[in-house]
Amino acid sequence: MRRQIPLIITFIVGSVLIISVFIPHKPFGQLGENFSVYFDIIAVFAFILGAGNLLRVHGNRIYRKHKDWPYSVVTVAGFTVMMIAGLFKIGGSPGITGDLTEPGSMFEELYMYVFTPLMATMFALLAFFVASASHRAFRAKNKEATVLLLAAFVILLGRTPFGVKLTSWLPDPLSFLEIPNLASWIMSVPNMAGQRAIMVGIALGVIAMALRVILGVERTYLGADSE
Amino acid sequence: MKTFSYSFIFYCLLGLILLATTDGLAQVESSDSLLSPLLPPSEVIAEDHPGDAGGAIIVRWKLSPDEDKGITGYEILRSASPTAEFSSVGFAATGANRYVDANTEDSLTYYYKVVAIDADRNASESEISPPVRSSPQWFNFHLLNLLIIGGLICGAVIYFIAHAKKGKKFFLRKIAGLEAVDEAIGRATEMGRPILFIPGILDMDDVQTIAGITILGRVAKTIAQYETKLNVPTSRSIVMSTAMETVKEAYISAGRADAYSDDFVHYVTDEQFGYVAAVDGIMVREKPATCFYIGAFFAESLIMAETGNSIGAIQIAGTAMPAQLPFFVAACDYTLIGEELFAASAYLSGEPKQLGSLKGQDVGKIIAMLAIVIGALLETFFAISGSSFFGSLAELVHKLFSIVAS
Amino acid sequence: MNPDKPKMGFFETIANIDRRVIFLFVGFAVIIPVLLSFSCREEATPIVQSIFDKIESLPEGSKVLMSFDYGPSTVPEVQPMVDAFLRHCCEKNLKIYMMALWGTGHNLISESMEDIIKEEFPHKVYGLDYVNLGFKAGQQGLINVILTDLKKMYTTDALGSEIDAVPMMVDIRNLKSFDLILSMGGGFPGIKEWVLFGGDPGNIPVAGGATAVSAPLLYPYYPRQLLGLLGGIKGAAEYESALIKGYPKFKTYSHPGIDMMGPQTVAHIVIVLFIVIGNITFFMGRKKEEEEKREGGALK
Amino acid sequence: MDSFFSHTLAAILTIGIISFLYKDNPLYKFCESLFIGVSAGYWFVQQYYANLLPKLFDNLGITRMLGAENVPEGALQKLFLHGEWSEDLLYLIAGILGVMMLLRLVSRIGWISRWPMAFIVGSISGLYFITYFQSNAMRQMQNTILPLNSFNNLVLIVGTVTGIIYFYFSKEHKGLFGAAARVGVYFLMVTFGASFGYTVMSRMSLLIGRVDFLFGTWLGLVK
Repeated sequence: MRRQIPLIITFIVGSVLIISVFIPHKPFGQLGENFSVYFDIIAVFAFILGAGNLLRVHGNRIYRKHKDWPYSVVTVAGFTVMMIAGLFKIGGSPGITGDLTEPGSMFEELYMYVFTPLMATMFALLAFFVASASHRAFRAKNKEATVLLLAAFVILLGRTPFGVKLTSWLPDPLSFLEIPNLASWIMSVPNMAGQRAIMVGIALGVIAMALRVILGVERTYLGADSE
Repeated sequence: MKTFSYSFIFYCLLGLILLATTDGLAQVESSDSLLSPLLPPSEVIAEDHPGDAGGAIIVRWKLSPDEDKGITGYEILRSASPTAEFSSVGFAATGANRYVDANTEDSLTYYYKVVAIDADRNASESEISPPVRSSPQWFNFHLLNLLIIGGLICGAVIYFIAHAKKGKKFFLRKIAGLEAVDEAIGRATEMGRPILFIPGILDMDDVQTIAGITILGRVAKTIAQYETKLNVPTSRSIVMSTAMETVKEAYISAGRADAYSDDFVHYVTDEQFGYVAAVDGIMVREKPATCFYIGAFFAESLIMAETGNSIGAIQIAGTAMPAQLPFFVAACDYTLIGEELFAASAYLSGEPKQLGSLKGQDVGKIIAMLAIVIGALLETFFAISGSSFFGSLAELVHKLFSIVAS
Repeated sequence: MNPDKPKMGFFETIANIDRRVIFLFVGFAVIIPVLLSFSCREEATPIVQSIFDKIESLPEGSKVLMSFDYGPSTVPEVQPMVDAFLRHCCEKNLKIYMMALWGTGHNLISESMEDIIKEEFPHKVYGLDYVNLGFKAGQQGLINVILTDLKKMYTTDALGSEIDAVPMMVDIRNLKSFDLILSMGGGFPGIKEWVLFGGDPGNIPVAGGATAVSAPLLYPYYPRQLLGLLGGIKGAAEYESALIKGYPKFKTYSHPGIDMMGPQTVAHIVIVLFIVIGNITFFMGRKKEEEEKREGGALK
Repeated sequence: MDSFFSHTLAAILTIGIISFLYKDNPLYKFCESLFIGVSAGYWFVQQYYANLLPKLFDNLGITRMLGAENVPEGALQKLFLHGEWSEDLLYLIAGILGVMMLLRLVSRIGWISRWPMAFIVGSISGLYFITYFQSNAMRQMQNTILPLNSFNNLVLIVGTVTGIIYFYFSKEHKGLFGAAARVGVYFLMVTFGASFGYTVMSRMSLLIGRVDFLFGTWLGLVK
C-alpha cells in the first residue's frame, strides 16, 4: 500500500494535467498555472529540510573537529547572520509587509557587498575556463572535431575586427565567403538545423519519459526499484 | 397649469436642441461622406470564441470595398443592447477581418458594430451584428491535431511497452556514455576515490532533474556493489530529499543497506554560483575519480567540467540544455545529448518494459521525418507547378503541425 | 644527435601546457587593455547600421517606443545599447516613450532618464520629449492589448499623471501610432515577443539590442521581421561608433561599449592564438604518434 | 557602510575567488564557505517573503491573522467569518503537501513524504509532456516544412532530418542509415562549435567587469 499510493497519485495528477490542456472549461484550464504556485509552496517547506541538512553537515564537522572545521564556522555564521538580517529586517522597515530590500538595510548591504561580488567573480571565472577548454578541446583530432573546430573558429573570428579585415578584400561575387557573412550563415542555417534535430529529439525523449513515469514503469525516483 | 407650461416649454426647448444637434450631426456625416464616400464593412458576424474558458467573442466582417482608399483600420464597437450606446472595445489593422474581444462576461448578450476609419478620421459604421454570448467549452478543437499526433506517439510508446512485457526483444544501438558507466565506477573503486554526482542546478520541477535522479538511482545501485563513496551535493532541497530516498532504495535493493549513509546526499545552497564554488572545492579536495553531471545546467557547466578535467576525473555529462551541450562535449569524456539523457535511465535499467518505450520513441522520429520530407516535397511541387492541389495538401500538412495560441 | 628531438619536446611542452599559464595570458589580455584604456575602431555591420539609418531617417518629432526588457544581471551588456539609442533619439529630436515588460526594467528606466536624458540633454522636457510609462505585467499579452488600445493598459504614466494630461500621449492610440519600436534585453519577454505580437501584426518596424548569448536566437527574424539587432557588447560598440561617426560631438561622451571591446578583442585574439597553437602542436605531436590518431572522437 | 570599506571587502572576496585559478587556498576556502552560508541564508529569506507569504499566507489569510491589516482577507477569514467558499482554500492542499514533506524527519511515518514527491513528479511529467510536445516538436517540425527551392532550405531540411536519424535508437547505424546518421553528427558538431564560439564573447565581458571593479572602482587606476 505504501508503494501503491504514490504511484496512484503520480498517475492521476499526470494524466489529469495532460488531459486538462484539451479542456478549456473551468477548473481544468487553470490547473497548469496553479501547479507552479503549489510547487513553490511545497519548496518552501522543503527548504527547512535543506537548511537543516546544511547546518547538520557543518555542525558535525565543527563537533568532530574535521580538518576544515573553521570554515564550517564561517558557513554557519554567514547563514545565521543573513537569515536574521532578512527575517527581522534589521536596519530596514520591520513588520511583515516592510520592504525586504530597502536600501541601507543589513540584508541589502550584505547582498550588495558580499553576495554580489562573490557571485559575479565566480561567473567571471568562466572567461578563464573558456580559454583553457578551447585550447585543449578545439583540436582537429578527427573529422567531427574538425567540423566543430571550424565552425567555432569562423564564429569567433567573425566577432573580432581582425577577422572582419581578414576577408574584406574579397570581390563582391565572393562576398558570401567573407567571415562575418559566413558566420551568420552558419548561425542561421546549419546551426539551426542541428538545434532543431536536438529539440525534436528532446521532445520525444520527454514524452516517453513522462509516459514511463505516469504509467508507473519508471519508479526509481520513489525509491521503489525493488518491488 | 403653471407647472405644465414650464415643463412644456422645457421639453420643447430640449426637443429643439436635440433636433438641431442630430440634424447638425447628420449634416456633418453627409458632408463627410460626400467628400470621401467611405463604404462601411459589411456582414458583421460575432460568435463565441471556440475552445476557450469563456470570456471571449470573435467578431468577423467583410472588408470595406474602400480598403485601398486610405482606410487605416477598423474600430470595433460593442453594446449590451442594439438600441443602447455602443462603446469601443478595440481596433484592428487594415486588411484584418476578424477581432477577438477577450473581455466579455459569459452571462451577458452583446451586439457589435465595426467602423472603418481612414487617415482623415472619416468613419463609416457597419450594420449591427446579431446577438452573441460567450461561453466556455469542454474541448478545444484547435488542439485536435495535437491530440491526434500526440495520441499516435503515446500509442506507439504504450504498444511497445506492452509488447516488450510479453518478452519481445528489440535491437538498441549502443550509447557510448552509458557503456562507460560501469568502467567509470570500477575505476573509482580501483583508485579508492569517491564518485561525484551532480543532478543539475534546477529543482524537481524541471523534467531534466527527474531524469538525473532516475539515472542516479541506477548508478547508485551499481556503486552499492563496490566499496566506493558516493557524493551527491544538491542545490535544491526537494532534490536533496528525493535523491536521498532514491540512493537509499538503490542500496537496499542491491542488498547493501549497511553501506548506505545519509551523508552521501547533502544540500549546499540554492544559489547557482555558490553551489559551483562548493562543488569546485569538493573536487579539488576530495579528488573524485569519476564525475557525473546529469540534469539541467546553465553557465556553471564549463566551470565544473574544467575543474573536473584538471583533477583528471573521468567525466560523464548529460543535459538537454542546448546552450550547454557544446561545453560538455568539449570538456567531458562522454556526453549524453538531449534525447539520450531521457533515454539513459531506460537503457541502464535493462528492463524490457523500459526499453520498449525507446522503440515507441523512434516511431515519433519516423513521424517527424516523414512529416518534414513529405511536407517539403509538397511545398516544392506547389512552388514549381503552382497547382492548387499541392498547395492545399501542403497547407494541410502545415496545419497538422501548427499550434494555435488560444 | 637528432636535431628534431628537442623541437618535439618543445611542442609537447606547449601541448601539455599548464592551464594556469593560459589563465595568466587571459588575465593579462584583459587587465592591460583595461588599464591602458585601449580601444579599437569598430565598423558598424549592416545589421547594426540599419537601425542607425532608420533612426537617422525619421523626421523630427517621430515617435519611438523603447521597451526596457532586462534586469540588473545583464546591465553591463545592455545598458550601453540603451544609452546609445537614447542619445541618438534625443539628438534627432524624436519623441521617446519608455516602458518595460520586465519588472526590473522600471528602475532602469528611471536611471537611464537621470543619467542620459536629464544629464546630457537638460533642455528636454518630460511629457513633451520623453515619457516614462513604467512597468506593466502581462508579457506578450500586454503587447497584444496595446497593439489595439494603449490607453486601456496605461491610464497614467509612471509618475501617476493622467495619461491624457501628458501632452505627447494625446495622439497616441495604440502601437501603430509609433514609428519605431526598440526593445532592449533579449530574454523572455523581449524582442521576439515584440516581433511576433507587435511588429508583425501591426506592421511596425521593430529593432533592438540583445545579450550576446540570446542574439543567435533572434537572427532568424532579421531582416524581414526585425529591422536590425545589436548583439552583445560588440553590437553596442558598433552603434556607438556609428553615432560618433555621424555626430562627432559624442566622442567626448562615455562609450562603455567601445571601452569594453578593447580588452575583449585582445582576449579573443589570445584565445584564437591558443587554439591555433594547440592545433599546430597537436599535428606536430601526431606525426610522432601516428598509431594513436584513430582513437577517440569528440562525441565519444 | 563606508564605501571604501565596503569596496575593499568586495575586492578581497573577488581576489579570493580568482585565487582558486592558481590553486585551492585558505582565502578561497573562506570565500567559498562564506558564499555558501550567505547565499543559503539569502534564499531562505527570499523563499519566505517571495513564496510562503504571498502565495500561501496571503491567500489563506494567515498574514492577516499575524497582524498585517493592509492585506485583504484570505480564504480562511472568508470561510469562518463570512461562511463563503473561496477557491483560494485549495492552497491549503499545497500547505498540507508541504507539511507532509517535513514528515521525513519523523522516521516512523517518513514514508508519507513520498506523496508530495509523487505529486510533484506526476504533475511535472504531465506539464512537460505537453509543453515540450508543442513548442519543441510540433513547432520545430512546422518551421522545417519548407519548399526545396533554395540551398539554405535544402541544408536546413537535410540537417534536421539527418540529425533526427542520429538519435534513432532501435536500428543499427550501418549502411545508408549509418551514413545519414554521420551527416547528422556533422550538423550537431557545427551547432556545438557555433554556440561555443558565440558564447566565448559574452563570457569575456563578465571578466572585464570584475577587472574594471578591481582597478577602476576600488583602486581608481582607470582614467
